[in-house]
Amino acid sequence: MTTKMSGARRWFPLAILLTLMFNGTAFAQAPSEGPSPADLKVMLDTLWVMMTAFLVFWMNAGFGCVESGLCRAKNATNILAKNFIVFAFSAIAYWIIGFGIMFAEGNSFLGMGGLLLSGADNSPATGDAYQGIFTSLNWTGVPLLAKFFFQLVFAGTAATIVSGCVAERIHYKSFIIFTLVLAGLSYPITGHWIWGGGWLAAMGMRDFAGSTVVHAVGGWSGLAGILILGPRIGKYRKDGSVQPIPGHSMALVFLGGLILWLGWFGFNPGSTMAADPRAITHVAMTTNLACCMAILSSTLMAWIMLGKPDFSMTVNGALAGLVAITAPCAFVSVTSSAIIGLIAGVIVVFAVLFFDKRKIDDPVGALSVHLANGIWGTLAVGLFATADAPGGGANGLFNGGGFASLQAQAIGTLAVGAFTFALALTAWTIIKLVLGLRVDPEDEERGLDLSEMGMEAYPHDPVRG
Amino acid sequence: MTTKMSGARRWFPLAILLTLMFNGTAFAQAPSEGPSPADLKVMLDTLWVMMTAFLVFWMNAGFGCVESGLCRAKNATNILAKNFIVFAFSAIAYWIIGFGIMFAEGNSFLGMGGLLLSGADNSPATGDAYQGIFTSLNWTGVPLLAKFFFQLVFAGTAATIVSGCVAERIHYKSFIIFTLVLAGLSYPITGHWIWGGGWLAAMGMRDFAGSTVVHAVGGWSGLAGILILGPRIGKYRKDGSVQPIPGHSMALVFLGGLILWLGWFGFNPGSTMAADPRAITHVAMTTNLACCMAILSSTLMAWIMLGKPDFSMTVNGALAGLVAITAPCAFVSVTSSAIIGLIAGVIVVFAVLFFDKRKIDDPVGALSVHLANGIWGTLAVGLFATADAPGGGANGLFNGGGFASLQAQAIGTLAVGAFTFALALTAWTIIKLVLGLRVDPEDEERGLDLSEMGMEAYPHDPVRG
Amino acid sequence: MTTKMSGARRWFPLAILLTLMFNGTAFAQAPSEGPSPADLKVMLDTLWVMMTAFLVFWMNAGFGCVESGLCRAKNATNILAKNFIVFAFSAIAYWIIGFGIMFAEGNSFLGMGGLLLSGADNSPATGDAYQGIFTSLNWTGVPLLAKFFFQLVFAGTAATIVSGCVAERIHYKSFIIFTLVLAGLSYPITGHWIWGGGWLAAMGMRDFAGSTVVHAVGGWSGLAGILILGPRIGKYRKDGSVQPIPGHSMALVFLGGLILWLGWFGFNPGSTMAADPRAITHVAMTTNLACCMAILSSTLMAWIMLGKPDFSMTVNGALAGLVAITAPCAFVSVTSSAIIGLIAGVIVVFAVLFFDKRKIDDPVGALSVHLANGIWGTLAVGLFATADAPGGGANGLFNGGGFASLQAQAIGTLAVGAFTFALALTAWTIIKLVLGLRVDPEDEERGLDLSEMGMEAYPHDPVRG
Amino acid sequence: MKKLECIIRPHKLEEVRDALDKMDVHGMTVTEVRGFGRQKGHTEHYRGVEYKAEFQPKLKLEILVRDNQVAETMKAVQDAAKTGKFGDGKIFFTDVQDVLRIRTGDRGEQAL
Amino acid sequence: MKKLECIIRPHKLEEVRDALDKMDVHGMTVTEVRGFGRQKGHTEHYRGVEYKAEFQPKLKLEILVRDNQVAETMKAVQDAAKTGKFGDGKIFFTDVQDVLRIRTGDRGEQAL
Amino acid sequence: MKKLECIIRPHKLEEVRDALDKMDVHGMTVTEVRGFGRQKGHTEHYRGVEYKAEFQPKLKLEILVRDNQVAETMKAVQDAAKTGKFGDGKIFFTDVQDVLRIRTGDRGEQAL
Ligand SMILES: Nc1ncnc2c1ncn2[C@@H]1O[C@H](COP(=O)(O)OP(=O)(O)O)[C@@H](O)[C@H]1O
Ligand SMILES: Nc1ncnc2c1ncn2[C@@H]1O[C@H](COP(=O)(O)OP(=O)(O)O)[C@@H](O)[C@H]1O
Ligand SMILES: Nc1ncnc2c1ncn2[C@@H]1O[C@H](COP(=O)(O)OP(=O)(O)O)[C@@H](O)[C@H]1O
Repeated sequence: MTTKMSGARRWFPLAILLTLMFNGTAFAQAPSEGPSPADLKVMLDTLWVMMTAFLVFWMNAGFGCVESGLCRAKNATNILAKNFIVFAFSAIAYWIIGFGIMFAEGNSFLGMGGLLLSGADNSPATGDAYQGIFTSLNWTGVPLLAKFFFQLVFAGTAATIVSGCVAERIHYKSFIIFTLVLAGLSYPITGHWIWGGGWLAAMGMRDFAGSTVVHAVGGWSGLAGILILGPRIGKYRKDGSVQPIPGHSMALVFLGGLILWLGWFGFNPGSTMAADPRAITHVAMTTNLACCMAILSSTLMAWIMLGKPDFSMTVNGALAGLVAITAPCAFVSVTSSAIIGLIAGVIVVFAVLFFDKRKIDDPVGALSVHLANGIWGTLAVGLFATADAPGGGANGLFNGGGFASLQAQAIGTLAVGAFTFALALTAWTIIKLVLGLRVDPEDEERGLDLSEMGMEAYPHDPVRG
Repeated sequence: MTTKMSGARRWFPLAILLTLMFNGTAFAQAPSEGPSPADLKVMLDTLWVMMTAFLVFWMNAGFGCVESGLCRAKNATNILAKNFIVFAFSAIAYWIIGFGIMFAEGNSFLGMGGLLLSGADNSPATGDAYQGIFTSLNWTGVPLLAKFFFQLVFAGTAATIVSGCVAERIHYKSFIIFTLVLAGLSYPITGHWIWGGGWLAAMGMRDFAGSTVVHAVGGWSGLAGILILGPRIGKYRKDGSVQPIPGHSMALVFLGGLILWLGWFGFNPGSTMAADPRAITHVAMTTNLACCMAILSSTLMAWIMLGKPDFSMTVNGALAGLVAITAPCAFVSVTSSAIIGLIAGVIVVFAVLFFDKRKIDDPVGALSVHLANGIWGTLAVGLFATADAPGGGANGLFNGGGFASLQAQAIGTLAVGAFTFALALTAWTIIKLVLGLRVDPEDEERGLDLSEMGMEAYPHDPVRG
Repeated sequence: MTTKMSGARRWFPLAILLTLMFNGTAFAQAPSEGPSPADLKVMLDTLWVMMTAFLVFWMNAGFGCVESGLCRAKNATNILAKNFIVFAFSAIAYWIIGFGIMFAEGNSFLGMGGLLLSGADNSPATGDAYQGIFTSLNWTGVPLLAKFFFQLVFAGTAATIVSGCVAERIHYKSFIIFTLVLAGLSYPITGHWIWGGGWLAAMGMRDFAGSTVVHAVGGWSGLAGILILGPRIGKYRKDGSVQPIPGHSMALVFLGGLILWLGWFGFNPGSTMAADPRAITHVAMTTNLACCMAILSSTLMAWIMLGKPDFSMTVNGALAGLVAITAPCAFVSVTSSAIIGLIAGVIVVFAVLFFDKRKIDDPVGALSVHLANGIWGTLAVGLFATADAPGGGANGLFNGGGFASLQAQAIGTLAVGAFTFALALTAWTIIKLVLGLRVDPEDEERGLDLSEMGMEAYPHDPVRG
Repeated sequence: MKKLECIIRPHKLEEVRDALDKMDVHGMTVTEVRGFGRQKGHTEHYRGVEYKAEFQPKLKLEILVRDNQVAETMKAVQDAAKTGKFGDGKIFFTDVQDVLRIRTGDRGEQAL
Repeated sequence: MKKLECIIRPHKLEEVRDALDKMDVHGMTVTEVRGFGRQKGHTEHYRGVEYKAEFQPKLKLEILVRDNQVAETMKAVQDAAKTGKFGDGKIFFTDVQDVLRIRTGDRGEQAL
Repeated sequence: MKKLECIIRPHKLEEVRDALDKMDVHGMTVTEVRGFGRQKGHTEHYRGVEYKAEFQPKLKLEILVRDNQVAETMKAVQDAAKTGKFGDGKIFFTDVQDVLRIRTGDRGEQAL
């Protein structure tokens, strides 16, 4: 407490701070002994939750790179801008109402309260010691803002998935409005059902890190958008055959793919929301192995079916494996994760071909990755779950648990899908009527960078000297 | 201690190591009980400090991407090289003299000692238990090298800001020399005033993570450089109107923007230099919210004023919000952070227009981001600070604290600005006289990649087969 | 245990979980007291190991960016795909047999057992308390899956190094097969000698984070591949002079360089495999300083010898410094690390010139970085090691330790080099006979993206509208 | 023989090529160019300043044809490339004195 | 009508265009090219080896003009593009037999 | 004077230039183009769909020569650029009416 210490970085001695936080229990100890084990655990869990949340935040860069890389240069600024801005708008919407709807006390269908994070809360107290309105998050012993921040980056992910589906033809402003609906309303409602203590949770549906809660929800919303928007000009020839529209940069796709893979080490292991050694290492292992196996199977499938090891399928395969293992990562054995990943890599290849055949024009393969494998991953819990895994709980079909778990997973998948799809269709339709959804054909051909953004992604240099 | 353990990775049993470090207190415990709570806290704090320092280090990539993306392809290698090399040179200068000047004992204006990290130091001891020459850092219980490493990545950031201001026209070698002056002398001196226990700290000025210490200092140094260098050829037409010189890659700008945003989760929350759950989550929250709000306001401002949602303004807005919240992040409420961010997004748009009108040619908007919002953020502490925030301390004007804090912030802003600007002007002038500063007009038109670096960023492929 | 808690994210109360893991010791404490210090240390160590493993994983992106940036656009998809897929295949091979060969009990030359991670193991128990087949890793108190995951990302790195050496002329499938041999067999065997308690470890050879184990091994394997493949068409003119083949993007090289630098903060400090404050900060410091010094010396060397500050040499210099400090980072003083880095930067420049003169066509400089400096770093331990450094152990030559350590390092370097080179030559030769190694000259000239991958990296946009 | 040069909008390439496919036109060579003419440049924005990007992206097609193909080729290209708005581009032709096919050494109309 | 082709230094484009603006020249088409000539190639460095990059970045302007505009246009371009150093480039012209404006179907000088 | 235009495979540039070096040819201008002709387009794959990329990357060389150099230049280029497979490209030439060297104002053959 000399003058030296009165500098800007002076910090309240930790003991006092902890006292304020933990109802004075710290004081019982002699200061020289440092924080109590319970305090230390809160610190550890908070560190883990925040560091993994940062990794999940980083996935925004991954989505932006993959999506812009798989689109044409004339739309690149637009897609990059969407991916940049979507997190900001989601964050604001989720802060204002989304988090409350998802996690505040309410009924089985909706949280009510928690606007702007208001309301009683004595986090990091856990279990019965917790007193506040976010009871559904009382299992993790971190401060409320850590809970919020971690959940926020997940909400942002769901919103980002949509931007790939509707790429290269949608009005910038219309997309932004939809983002607000998704992050503020749709995602929190179905999220409440599963993670917020709602009816699906009560029914026994399990989704560890969000194959359904995040990925399928993003996928269904995007599918609704695609159906209302229609395919890009030139994607399907008059004879009905597919005219591929190659993206402009495999370097961006590569980088984005690895950013997402890295981010998933936050997404899944971070969803323990506790620095639990056994659980986080198990989840990191299953996550990584499913991804590697899906790379193997998607690459081989493409190689065998097409004669060449299509790199965009390799990357889509990786993401497919990651999406599929997201729900089961803590509930299945390492071996099961390998199988889940292998199958995910096959699903993604067929899904891409299927959607193309159906003239559902999904420029970046978001449906094949997030929707198809979001569903697969959710059902995989019902098949492969084992009580021996760190997540515990009921066994799945293949481990002698019968159909109980699978049924809960299937109902959850359907219910969330139906609700999200219906809400998204409604929202897209209203936005279309009020603001318009699709840019003029001429603008689409010039590219959205000029028509919507007024700014090329790669302005020509020599022409301007 | 079998032969198996004598491998390269053999590790001193931790108990012994800790004994060496913490004066034997560990020995008092039975080894089976593991480390003491105090030891565990040191571990936790060190983990946090190092992981966040890595995130701040990563900002070098962000600056390089944003700056090169906003410049022309013919100068890209040069700008990338500057951003790569600047950290290496800063690190060496800061290791040799910078850190000592900033944090060693000395007087109110200058630390004296600590060359090459020499001098007494018993970190991680804190408070009164600390015995050594870096008393101004005795509030954080981490080893000296953690303190150094964390401060080093901040020094590197300040140096990097300048490279954007002087882009596309400065000699590579002249820039490198200036970097040494900035990281070895200028930044540490003013840093000493605020973070090293100097006169501004004594006066009550507060700058949590460096709106002034890092960002405004970088901005003032860059401004001096711009004034001496003059605008790039072609930036202003004969009639005085602005001829924009678009950068060559919005993909790089996007990626750089998100890298910086991610890095800021190290910059601000890491500045707690302790794994303090309440503080780090609060700071992460205010940091993120200010950024999101600034994205909102800068995008809307650009959209309304120009008819298009200029993406480069969106990214500059994000950075503006982050710079602005850097000083107040631990001292203000979440709501205040939203307001600070909103205003930052407006400031950055007007600042860009202002500097352009004044013919101050700042290719990447570094002044609008780092200088204008560095000042705004510093003053915002005096307006919005609240004793209830985890950083504690005096209330600001809007929370009934009167003008005391605001006055300290204003004096600090002015003093640091005046000193830094004068020193930078002097340094640039001397470098200009001795080495030359600006490349020949012909070289500027060919691009610095050929004239300075002898290497194109994107050599043409087909021409060489 | 209300309905709220039965949601998917319900988490076993930590106390129970820990009980399962740590043989019930947790139960001795009252639950309200939280985890024991020993438990907390396991948590901390696991956090550190996992977070640094994520950073090392991220290096895959860095290698992909650097390598593709230094190659031509017509081969970019191929190189990116190799870098993406190599980790997946290495991971599978390492999981199935590699990890067991490297760390399971066996003899001095080979681990036997541990297939698919099977076998007894009571990690995180350490030292004498450890009972299982991976005794050589009993010095780190983290769960087995953390040990595996951390070692896995290192194995992936070794495999990635090769992809740069053989770039722009090898069949995709042949490279993949070699990857399996390297990650499943070659790397684990020599790794067993040094890190798995084998004969080199017994002899006193030390390699903290893998200058030899990872980098030189990757380099020797790549050298064998280069010798069998021969130079790229056009690299050497008829008169024997070198025709440089510039890479296509310095932006990718820049980004990759910084990603690798960041990743090295996982690679080296993470190799403590424990959250040991003194050790991790020391290692981060030596790692960073060696890198900065190597940047300084390589840039100056290039500038003086060639008249221009060749940016690709700056990046190669950075990586050279990082590779060189990898073995000694925990065994040498900060000052020694500066010297080691300075020398590494000089070595890399001469090595590039040397390999070019010998017509050893290494497109990305992988030999100069990983092989030459892998050897240098390994020997540097024998020269600069000091018992005062956190890694402890014998002093090196310059600290009065005589030639003992240097001799062990030299023998280790030679033995690993000879074995790896011979095995790689054999493997490459067999693959060449069975599958073919080099693409047709015509395909090489069209680029591997069309001939091997069927997919351009940057498809032309305007031509397709 | 004549060399037709056609400046067209980039997204019209496919249609033009399909039109030529139906005729006896064996090949063409395409260059990305930037055009400047009556078509108003589009407005771009950059860091708060609005400016005219006067050069429009266009494609230049070079098509070697026999003298008697000139008229119908021009018509085919025009029909396919026309939108009726400023900036559709031009078609012009010059006299080509001889052509050689590198692969075979064929000369003149044989080489087309 | 004639087609003027001008090989110029990239950074001279703006000046050339301004010069043509003052004359009755309605448009032009610009291509990025690489030139090789008397101008010594610049030296580049790559991974320790110095080498000549013999091809210089240039711009090629193609300008269709009426016959009577040829002389003044050439002069205007020359004046604007000249630096007096090796590598300033060339202007040459060929005869254009006919021009068609895609938008309107105008032919000949009408189409310029 | 004549302007030779040569469409060649990109990797043949070096050889062609070396061949011209040995003759009295002072310079050339190179453009990246995409060609379409008898050469079958290569097959590319994209997200599960195989498709023909009909346009092949080619280089176009423009070489101004004196009338009496035409024959030997064509031969030199042909020899250097030939592989004998579809897609080797074409050489054709047109009449150039005048050339001006921007740097000096030289006209005609002086300006080459
Ligand atoms: N005089 C000219 N010389 C060469 N190219 C021209 C000329 N005039 C126009 N062009 C080319 O034709 C394109 C279209 O011309 P423009 O005048 O914009 O519209 P329109 O063809 O409808 O009259 C221009 O972008 C340019 O590439
Ligand atoms: N014979 C030629 N044929 C075609 N283009 C040429 C020829 N000679 C020169 N050029 C073009 O003109 C440019 C400038 O020519 P160069 O000989 O370097 O300088 P200068 O124009 O000053 O004589 C070259 O870069 C090339 O693009
Ligand atoms: N009629 C044409 N007009 C203009 N360019 C042509 C024409 N025919 C061919 N080309 C150019 O020549 C290249 C090679 O022609 P192609 O028919 O594929 O093979 P080849 O030259 O062996 O007959 C094409 O890619 C195209 O650039």
